[in-house]
Amino acid sequence: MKVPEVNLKTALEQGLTEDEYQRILELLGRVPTFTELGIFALMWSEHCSYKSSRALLKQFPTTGERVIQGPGENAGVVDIGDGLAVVFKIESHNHPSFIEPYQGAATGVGGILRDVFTMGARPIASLDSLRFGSFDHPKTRWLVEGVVAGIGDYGNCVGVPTVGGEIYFHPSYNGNILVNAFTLGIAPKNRIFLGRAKGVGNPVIYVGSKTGRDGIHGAGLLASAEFDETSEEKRPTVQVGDPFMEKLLLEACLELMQTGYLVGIQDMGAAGLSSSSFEMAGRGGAGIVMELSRVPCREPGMTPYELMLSESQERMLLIANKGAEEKVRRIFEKWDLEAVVIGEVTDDGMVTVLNDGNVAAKLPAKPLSISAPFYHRPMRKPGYLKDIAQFEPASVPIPSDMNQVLKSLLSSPNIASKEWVYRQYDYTVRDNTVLIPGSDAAVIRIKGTTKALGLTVDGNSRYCYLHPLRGAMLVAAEAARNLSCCGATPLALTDCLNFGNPEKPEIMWQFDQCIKGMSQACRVLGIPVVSGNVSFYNETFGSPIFPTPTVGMVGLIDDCRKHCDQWFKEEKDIILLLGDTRDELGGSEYLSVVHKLERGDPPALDLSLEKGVQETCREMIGRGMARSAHDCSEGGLAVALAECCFHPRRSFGASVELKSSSIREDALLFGESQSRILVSVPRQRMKQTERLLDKSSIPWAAIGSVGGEALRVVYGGEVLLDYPIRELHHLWSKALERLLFSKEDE
Amino acid sequence: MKFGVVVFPGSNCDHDTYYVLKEVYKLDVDYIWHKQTTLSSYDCIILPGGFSYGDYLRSGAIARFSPVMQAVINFAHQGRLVLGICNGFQVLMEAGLLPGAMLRNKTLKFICQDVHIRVEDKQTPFTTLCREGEVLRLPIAHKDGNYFADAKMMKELKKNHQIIFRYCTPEGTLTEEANLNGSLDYVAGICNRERNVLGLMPHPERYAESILGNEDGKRIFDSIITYLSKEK
Amino acid sequence: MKAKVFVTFKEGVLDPQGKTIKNAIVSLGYEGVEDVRQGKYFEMTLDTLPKEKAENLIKEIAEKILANPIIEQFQYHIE
Amino acid sequence: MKAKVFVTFKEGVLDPQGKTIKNAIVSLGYEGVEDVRQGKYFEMTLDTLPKEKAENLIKEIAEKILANPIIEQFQYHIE
Ligand SMILES: Nc1ncnc2c1ncn2[C@@H]1O[C@H](COP(=O)(O)OP(=O)(O)O)[C@@H](O)[C@H]1O
Ligand SMILES: [Mg+2]
Repeated sequence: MKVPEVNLKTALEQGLTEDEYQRILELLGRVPTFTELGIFALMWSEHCSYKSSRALLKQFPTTGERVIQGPGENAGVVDIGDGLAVVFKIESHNHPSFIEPYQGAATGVGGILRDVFTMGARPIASLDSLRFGSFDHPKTRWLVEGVVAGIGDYGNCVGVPTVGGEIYFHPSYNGNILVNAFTLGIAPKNRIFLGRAKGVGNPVIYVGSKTGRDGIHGAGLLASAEFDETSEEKRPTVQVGDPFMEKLLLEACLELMQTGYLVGIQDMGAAGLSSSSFEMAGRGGAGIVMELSRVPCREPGMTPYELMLSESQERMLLIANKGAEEKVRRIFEKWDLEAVVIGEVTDDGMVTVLNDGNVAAKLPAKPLSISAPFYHRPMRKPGYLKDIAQFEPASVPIPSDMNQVLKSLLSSPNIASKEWVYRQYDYTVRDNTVLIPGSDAAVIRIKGTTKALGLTVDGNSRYCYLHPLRGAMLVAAEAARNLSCCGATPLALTDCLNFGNPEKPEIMWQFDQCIKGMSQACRVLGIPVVSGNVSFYNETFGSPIFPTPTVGMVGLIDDCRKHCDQWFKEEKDIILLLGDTRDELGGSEYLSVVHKLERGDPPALDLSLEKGVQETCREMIGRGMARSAHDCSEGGLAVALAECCFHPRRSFGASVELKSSSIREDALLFGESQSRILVSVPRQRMKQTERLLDKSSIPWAAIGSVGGEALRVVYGGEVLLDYPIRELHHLWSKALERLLFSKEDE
Repeated sequence: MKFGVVVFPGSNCDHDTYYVLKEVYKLDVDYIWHKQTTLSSYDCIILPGGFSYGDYLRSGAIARFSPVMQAVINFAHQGRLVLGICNGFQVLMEAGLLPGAMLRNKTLKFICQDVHIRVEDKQTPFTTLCREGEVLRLPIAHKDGNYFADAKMMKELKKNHQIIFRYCTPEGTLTEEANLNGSLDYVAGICNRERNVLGLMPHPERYAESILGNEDGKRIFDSIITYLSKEK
Repeated sequence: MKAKVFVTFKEGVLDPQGKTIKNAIVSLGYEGVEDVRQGKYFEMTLDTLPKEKAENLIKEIAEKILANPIIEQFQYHIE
Repeated sequence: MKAKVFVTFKEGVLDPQGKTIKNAIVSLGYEGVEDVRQGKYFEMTLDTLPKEKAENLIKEIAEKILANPIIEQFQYHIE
């Protein structure tokens, strides 16, 4: 086969810039081979090198008492006591999922699972954060069905429960959906494995699926460019997932990790053999020499270029102790897997790729991995913000029928029940799920301890579009609040930053603002960022998505029995509202659904109040005063109240009376003032609860009680809401399915 | 009293089942690798849920050729207890130890949800402690749980009282709505004619501790344990 | 040598997947499709064998592994 | 009128099911099977249409509904 000549033109075709090509020539002092050029193009792609984001990500707080491993490895690691650590990360698979929703989403789950078990942790829970276009868009339904089935089928088959997530619909995702997958694993804290090559002469071993031609220029390059007409041609780069193979790989790797044979390990994610070998050598300050003719291939005649760039799934590269080769091989054989020695560790800092003994590539490890180039891209505040800030609440008419407003909010896709999604996920396998999807956060117990973890993933791209800095603060605060509502103290977070094209200064500005906002919230709330992922170029035909930073957050509950969910449980319990309601409408779901407006500033956030409300809520749960706790988020107080009434096995009514104030009725019911939590308390615990609340210095009020057949809200003596709860429950439960499938029924 | 939990490549409820027997019940239990061919030291073999061989081709179709399955068949023919849960049930049908086959759920989708099942017959080692008509709440998690048998098989099943569990409402009524996967005649679990082999789609091992919200699964394990201890 | 095996549901076994596809076809406005049944299709590459041997092999594999006789039937041909 | 459509993964795309079935066949001791690829098979009953029209219909349905051209290819014939 004729190998293409290497010159500036071929470099540009591979996605490198002219500057980058010059840099390569200087670095090597020669023209790279075609294979080398391919490796550069991939390793220096946005997806692999974080070249636009690296400098800015440094703003995150990443350390803390419990942090064992912060960003930079396959996943973050946090100490949870009892000799155990949790390992977690979130990752995007946006572009492949738009092209082939089922396989794209499935392989996204596969990738994040490998990131976690690579570090020696058994995955015990996953979450998913999804964004789709509007329901009018002809592709939306196909995409939703494919993505949800893909996530479900993969995770279900491997046997890792998907215990929660989020899903939102907005036209800015019409041409570019978001699929972010989160996985958490658990490991002995003194046995974490890193992706490092160490020990001259140690064998480099390839395990898992054979390498095929699939995915060449896949995730790496797909995720490093906008969509346009040529995306069609890039299509065959989507891979098919093999969850059965993943399960075998998972079990075999975990078995190997119990022995002393393993030195370092890394999954072959995006950029496959290239990224795993260069990153392990780079991080370990070592070199690697490997022989491609030993790599197990699925197809005959694969070139070095193809072997180094293939993104075939379900593969790992590992470094074992010299002499343990046979023992390693036998462990994999037990699981019907191949383990092939393809090279060894050297000390020259180079990755040397041989093909039948001939050098196909010989490149320094560090400049292609940990010290790849990065940019300070220009930033500019987007013009749209000026216009959007011009928001006069007085110009918005106050609806006369609030029952009707509540009904339309409860049956709007962003607020409606997500059961249609999560019932396709096995959320109870592994026997740990204490609190199933449907509440603010999921709770899973840790076997062998008294502890449990709270897990949530959150994002609000409208807030981030209207005010990136505050929006990102709100996202981090809401995630923490969701954990507090289930009784968990936030430990650490992982983030997935989904943005448009970073070469546009407006996008970079949004990006920087979001990082600043999230960092600020994290500092005040004391929650370090331990891992994350950046996904740029989420644009189609030049139109970017709303800036969408999503946060996966993990919290700890010391006594598993002291967890809480959002549902009312007993008639006559007192309903308390912690926090303050302000006259705020900007950025709300209500404005968008009812008035078709996406403007104004998102709600204000007072981080110290937020902290106080959350601490108080956790204390009430810990001391057994709270029978339920639920925060007010999209849809405000009225929607939150309704959700408290929708117990999965029976509905409760609620009757609420609010003192008259200057707040307009719609803002009172549907405004999204932050730092508010609804708590239900047994009557006989009220005295004790009052004492606790009065000591806490946070604003609070007893606003009503559980009971009756309706949701009823009285404001200053006037009945604003009064509607049968069963009907509301029915509307809310069935809305998503109805929206997805209505066309067929007609 | 000794239990064995079979591990096929791709089983993923093996750990859960083992955990319940070992940690909740403090019983003697082993994992049994799918290549093992002797089972003589066990009193009850459990084929757990999961996706043996990825459920590629058909659920349970490839696992049924594992070396251990011949041993399970012999074990069953000796009258000893075999319990198949979810994927384990599918393997037992593929292996011919239980009649029938599973079609895709009527929704065509994976369903993870609590269901209610009615105990139809207490004359099995797996339901000795249950009352007939008792309703259990247990989770299902499967894509292929739509039970099918041809008319002749169905007639046999009924004649021999082999239908042990049926999907029902919380009150115990058989309705199409409660029959989420569309099973023929609401079938959720059946036994063989000799009544020592039982398969069911819901997961009793997932509801065997109060911290997980429900202990109805214990009704089945308690029955097995009582039966085995009487037998000794 | 190539063998093709088609596995379909037996008459009398409901095929909800086929029905759903049929509905999708209709709802997209296509006319003229009365019924759809979905099955499985296997393409097998064989070593060169005498035709009869190959047939026996394929028949056995199909009966034993590829189809479940309770719900499925199969056809094959060898090229 | 009947149409048969076969959908298979494109060359070069991993077929995990086929691979697993192949391994099962080998481990059961059958010799002579080199490769298995699994696909989908659709049997469609059509109203009687002119052959060409039927072909166009089937082609369009296969492209749009039955197969995802990114990873799958299809063949059909009409009887
Ligand atoms: N894509 C999804 N996957 C799994 N669970 C989901 C998904 N979307 C929503 N859920 C579940 O539905 C419930 C409500 O979600 P959401 O409205 O986002 O909650 P909150 O406003 O408290 O963040 C949560 O328990 C969540 O875990
Ligand atoms: Mg919430």
